[in-house]
Amino acid sequence: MLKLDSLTKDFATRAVDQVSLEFAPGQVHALLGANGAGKSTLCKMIAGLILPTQGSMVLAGKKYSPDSKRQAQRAGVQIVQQELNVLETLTLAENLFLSNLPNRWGILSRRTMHRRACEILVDFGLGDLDPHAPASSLGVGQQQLLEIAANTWQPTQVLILDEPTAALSTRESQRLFEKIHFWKHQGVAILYISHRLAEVQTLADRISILRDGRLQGTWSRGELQECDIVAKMTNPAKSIAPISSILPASPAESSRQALRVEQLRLSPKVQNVSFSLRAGEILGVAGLVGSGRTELLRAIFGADRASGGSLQVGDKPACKPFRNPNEAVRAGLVMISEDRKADGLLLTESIAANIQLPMLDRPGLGRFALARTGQARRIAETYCQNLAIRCDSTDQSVGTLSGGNQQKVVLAKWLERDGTVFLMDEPTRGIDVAARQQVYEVIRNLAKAGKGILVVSSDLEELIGLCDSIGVMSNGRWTASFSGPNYEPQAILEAMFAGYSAPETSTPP
Amino acid sequence: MKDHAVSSNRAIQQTLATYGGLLVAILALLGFFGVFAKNFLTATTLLTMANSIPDITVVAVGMTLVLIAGGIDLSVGSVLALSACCLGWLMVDLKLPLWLASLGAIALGACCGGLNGWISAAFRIPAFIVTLGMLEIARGSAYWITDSNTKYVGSSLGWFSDPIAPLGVSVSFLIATAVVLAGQWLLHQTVLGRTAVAIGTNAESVRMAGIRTTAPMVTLYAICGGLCGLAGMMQSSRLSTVDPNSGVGMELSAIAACVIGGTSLRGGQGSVVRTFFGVLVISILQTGLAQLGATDPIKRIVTGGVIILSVLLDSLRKQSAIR
Amino acid sequence: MKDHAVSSNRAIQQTLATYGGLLVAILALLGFFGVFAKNFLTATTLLTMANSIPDITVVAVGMTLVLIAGGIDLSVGSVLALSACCLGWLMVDLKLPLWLASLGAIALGACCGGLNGWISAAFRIPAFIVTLGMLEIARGSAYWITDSNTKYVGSSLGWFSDPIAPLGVSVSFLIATAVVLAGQWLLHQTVLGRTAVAIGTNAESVRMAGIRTTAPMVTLYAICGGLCGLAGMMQSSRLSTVDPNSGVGMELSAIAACVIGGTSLRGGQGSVVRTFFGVLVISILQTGLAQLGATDPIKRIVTGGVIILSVLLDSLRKQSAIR
Amino acid sequence: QPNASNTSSPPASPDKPKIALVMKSLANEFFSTMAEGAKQHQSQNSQQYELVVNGIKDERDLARQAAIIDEMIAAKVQAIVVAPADSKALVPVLRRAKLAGLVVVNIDNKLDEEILNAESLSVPFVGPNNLLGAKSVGQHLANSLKPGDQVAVLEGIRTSFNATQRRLGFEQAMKDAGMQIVDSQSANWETNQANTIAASMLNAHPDLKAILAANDSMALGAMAAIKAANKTDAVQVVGFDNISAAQEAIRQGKMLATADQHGDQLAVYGIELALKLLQDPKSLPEDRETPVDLITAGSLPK
Ligand SMILES: Nc1ncnc2c1ncn2[C@@H]1O[C@H](COP(=O)(O)OP(=O)(O)OP(=O)(O)O)[C@@H](O)[C@H]1O
Ligand SMILES: Nc1ncnc2c1ncn2[C@@H]1O[C@H](COP(=O)(O)OP(=O)(O)OP(=O)(O)O)[C@@H](O)[C@H]1O
Ligand SMILES: [Mg+2]
Ligand SMILES: [Mg+2]
Repeated sequence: MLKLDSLTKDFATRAVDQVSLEFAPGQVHALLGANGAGKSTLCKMIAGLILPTQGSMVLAGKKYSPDSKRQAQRAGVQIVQQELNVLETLTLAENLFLSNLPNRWGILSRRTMHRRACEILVDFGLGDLDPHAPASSLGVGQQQLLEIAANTWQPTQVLILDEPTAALSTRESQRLFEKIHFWKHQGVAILYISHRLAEVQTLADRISILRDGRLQGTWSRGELQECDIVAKMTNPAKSIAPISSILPASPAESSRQALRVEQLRLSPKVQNVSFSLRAGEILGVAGLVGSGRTELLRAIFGADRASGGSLQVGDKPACKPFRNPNEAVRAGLVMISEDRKADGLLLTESIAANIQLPMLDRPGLGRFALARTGQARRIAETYCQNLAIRCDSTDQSVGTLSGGNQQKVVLAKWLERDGTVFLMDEPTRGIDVAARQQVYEVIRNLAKAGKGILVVSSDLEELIGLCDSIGVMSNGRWTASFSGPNYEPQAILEAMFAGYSAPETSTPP
Repeated sequence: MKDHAVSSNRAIQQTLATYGGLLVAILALLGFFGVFAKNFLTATTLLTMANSIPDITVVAVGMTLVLIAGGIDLSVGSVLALSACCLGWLMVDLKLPLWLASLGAIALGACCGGLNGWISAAFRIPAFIVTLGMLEIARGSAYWITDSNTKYVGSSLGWFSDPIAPLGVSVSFLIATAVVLAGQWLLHQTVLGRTAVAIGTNAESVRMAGIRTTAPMVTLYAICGGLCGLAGMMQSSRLSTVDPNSGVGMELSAIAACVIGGTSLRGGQGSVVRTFFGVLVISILQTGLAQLGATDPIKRIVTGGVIILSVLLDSLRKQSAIR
Repeated sequence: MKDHAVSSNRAIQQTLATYGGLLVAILALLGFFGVFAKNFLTATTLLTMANSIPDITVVAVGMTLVLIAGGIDLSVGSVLALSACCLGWLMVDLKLPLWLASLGAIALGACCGGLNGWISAAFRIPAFIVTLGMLEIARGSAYWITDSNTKYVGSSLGWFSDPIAPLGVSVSFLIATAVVLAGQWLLHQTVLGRTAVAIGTNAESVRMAGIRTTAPMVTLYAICGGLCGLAGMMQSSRLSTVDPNSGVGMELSAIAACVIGGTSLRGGQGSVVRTFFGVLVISILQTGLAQLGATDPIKRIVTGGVIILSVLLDSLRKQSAIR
Repeated sequence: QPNASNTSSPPASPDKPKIALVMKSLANEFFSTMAEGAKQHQSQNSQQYELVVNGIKDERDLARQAAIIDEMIAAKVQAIVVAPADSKALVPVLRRAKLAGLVVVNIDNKLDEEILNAESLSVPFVGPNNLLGAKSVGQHLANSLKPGDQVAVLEGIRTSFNATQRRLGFEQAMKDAGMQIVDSQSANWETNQANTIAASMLNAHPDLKAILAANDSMALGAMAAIKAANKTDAVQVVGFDNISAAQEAIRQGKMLATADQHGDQLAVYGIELALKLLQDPKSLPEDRETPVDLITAGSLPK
């Protein structure tokens, strides 16, 4: 159906190198590769978002060279991008139909729009949301679903999904897979990108692997084992142990308390949450999209003003929740936020400047002190090596990095700043399998060094593999706690739904 | 039944939340001047005020649309003057009939606006600088076609701004009100309006969604320019003169009205009706201070203070509402 | 050896890429006026020009800093006038020694600026509206302390703007140059400068990095205000008068200089040195047109056109460089 | 007509009329002096009338000045004394004031005869003759120049009637004395703009012997340009308005002459005329030309 012929894209370096591929209707074609391998760049070329430097494409027998997304859409190619493009001042319905607002003579048909929006939202498991609500009220997971819905409600021939599940938890992913099956049966050619190998294995009919912009080959389902895939992705070939096997060395023995949260409230999404975190402990937080995990972290960090409760950091006396992140950072907290584009990075600034950012307000550093950019550059270089950030130089602006590499910059920034308690919201979002191991290693080392670590992740497998204990948030409440290393996934899943099935009855501990 | 009452109650609450801060500011100003300025709270004064705001209202509506789409138009005052001068030229020198001349003036304004929009959108140049250039160009052209003279156009335009007998308000005022309502409608109920909000929120995302941004921007700027032309007509009819110097500094008053009304200069947020309230705040303040006979230094200090305060109060109110 | 040559070659290329477009524009203007205006390309004219730009240069540097941090300062002209008037009052009426009076004037400017920054940052009010309010307040205060009178301060300040014998340029000009260099250094080498760029790029990211944003913003606005005070001194010494009407409309020229120099109004991007080139473009244009004896309409139309063109060319150049 | 307005005025002060003085920009020293004079006169005659003074931000803001007059009508004043920012544009709104029964007196800047006729309106004028004033300044300058010398003119805002009158006055004086006007540009009444333009004039015309500025603010700018060019002895400056800074400069010999229109008295004359018309509506209003005096170093008190 869609044929790529030696497609090439040059930026400062070559991002995609002579890739020739063919996509067949009714098939899910997975595209794998390490961070910065060129997957998103390839997709953007197909979707008309950027122009290839060389090469050509043929769609359904006709030459296809879109120079805008609009043309690509007309030709029947749709893309759900890795980075979110939700417009937060518009309503959900308007976001859904943005490129094609239902209208008569330019006047909106609000009723039609509302009706169809309701149908689509229900279809994507967002049925409990009001189509008139502004998109700013959504969390990242919900925004991701909305973005998928907005780009797929129209019939298409080719559908590109660039890491659609990175911010989704099990329930939502499952629903997405159902939709994918449905589209498949309609004869849509689906190009699917993910770093979650398990889901690729079950979903994909064919698998292509990119490394450093070059195509390594295409295989059918079942031809490759997970370890083969990883070996083909990385250079030099690495073998990767499955997450489940990299268990925590031992539950931290320290009884020193790193963080204690009492009855924390952030209406309406966090209700009387209490827990404590020991130094050297990795505490995971599981939950469904919209369960309030992000809000919990933001309330602890002072990014949103909590409406009640108290915090205790280390052995200092309990205090009111922080009023702003500055107080939190001074008290020794750091937070890796979920939405790197909105509040994690300075996209137009260099890697070095981003890593240096939290260091600009250290106590004792005067306002007119020298910024020591040279030193910042050296530090950045170290992190680029340690975390395998793929870049041309540390002066490259972060916005031009691949998604996974951007996430690594966020990590590097906080590792450099350091603190006693790490709050991590989806720390591995978009990071490839190999680098993920490195990130786990880093987290584990932090724990060894006596930091308290709170990890929110939608990937249950990741939490089970990584954490000393796991708490579950459901509908804004802390519904259960489990301690490792032997978890019962079923019990955790049940706890994740608990808050919804029995509303207003289960009072928090 | 009960449901209905609840929902209407909620509607009232929502209206209060949206317009409350501004209404309080307006009432406070009216009350203050009512107490301290003789003859302020009289029908005559209020009608005089109503008949003197149509031009700035209409311009501010255009400005709101442009600001919401993430642009800015500094050339409004100059384009107003240029359209007015063109009107005078068409009417007096070419002796065209009124309707044709008016159409010409409004079209000229729309062209200037459209040009602003086209240059800034198609070449991705900050609107600030493009419209700053247009400010100079349009003003220069206005001097040029009038030879730097004000021109008397007589009373042929008078009906436009004379009070209508039983109502006391002028045709201009009615038109301005209609423009406000149309602007609000355009913003909320049309594809163009929603696209404007989207572009103002994040132009890059909109482009990523496969939507062309140039055409809507050109249209919005053209509307703004056309409204400046209309405002030029209103002003000329009120003064029976066309004046190449009219509208100097109007861009700042118009933007101030928008921002007092809560329109964000970063785009994506704003309301035409609230802009109208912003215009009211400014003009009540001006009229009140004039009736008090305040000295110029005091007028300016008070105006500045009230502008800051009104926005400050609104922001404090919103912050306390969030908590 | 060869390596060295290559790297210096690259440095030249980079400099050309950064400043090339502007330099071409400046040379083109100089060439044009050199051909068409009598006595334009003479040392006297160029020195006259150099000695007349210190005030706008200094203000534009302050504006650049504020714009880069995502703010804007519309009150520069008024604060300039207020500081100048305060200077006159301190010197003439209170008979303070020059250094004390100057210090007082600059401090007053810095206070006005700091207030701008504090209100807009601490209460999250758009800087546009806060500084618009300050524009009115400072102007009103300037009228108030001078009773709307221009005051002749004589030559006690004269040394400040008189050409130094062998050089031909004034102390003011040297100070302005120093301010440009210091501004560039501040922006690139200090914590404050880096923080400013970061805030202008994405204030939310900066806040979430645990960095206070209010204090740096207050500092930046205070610097801008203080520079306005300095500019006020320069202007007063050049004109031997303090004038409450000075600096009207200066905010637009200063912003124009910044934007011509490539500073983004959305914050996060800009360069002080390029702003200086922007000032040069504007002042060469003004001087050249005045020497040609162009009429007012032509002056304005040409100025507008050149402002748009210079930015347009730069943008086209960049776009072609990307492709 | 005046009766009607009296009955509708607040009964609290039926015999104490309220007069509105509507000025151009109060930011301009000339007009603020004028307002000061009027206020002083009122405080000396406080039992006779009440006074409201209003000005506009910027001399070009006609719409605002018209609106102020409307607002004054609404505020029920009995008389308006106005210094119009434009000689044409204010006529219609003043007609409205007349129709509302107000006494209207025109000061400083004479309303356009043609348009007054077109609107069939008569408004008494009290004010100086700017043309003659400028001419006398020019003549004084010519005394210290040789015929054929090069001079340049800094004009005010071109749309303003006074600016035109002063320019014509300068031109006539120069022509009569045989001087050569080599350059004439508008500096919009502003010191700083005048400075830039004067500096350019000096560069473009190295033989320039004098600059005639249509107001003192611009004259100050021109003086600074001359000083910067080191031509203090070679180039003379004259101005108009007699603001205090100009007096200082004339005393120091940096400026040759200026013209005094007695701004402080101008408004008072207007108010007196308005009071007369209020008391005796039947009396025939008459235009009154106020004096313009030449100010030189000799005529200034030391
Ligand atoms: N606009 C750009 N300018 C310069 N380099 C770019 C730009 N966009 C992408 N690149 C580079 O191209 C390479 C491929 O990026 P791409 O986003 O395609 O990677 P990816 O395979 O999607 O990785 P990830 O899994 O992390 O999303 C990266 O090295 C990136 O730095
Ligand atoms: N600014 C806001 N105002 C009101 N409600 C909000 C706001 N931000 C988020 N919410 C609500 O908070 C809920 C939780 O958001 P979010 O989806 O981020 O939770 P989460 O548990 O972190 O899930 P995930 O991280 O998987 O997205 C959502 O239902 C959303 O509607
Ligand atoms: Mg990618
Ligand atoms: Mg979350």
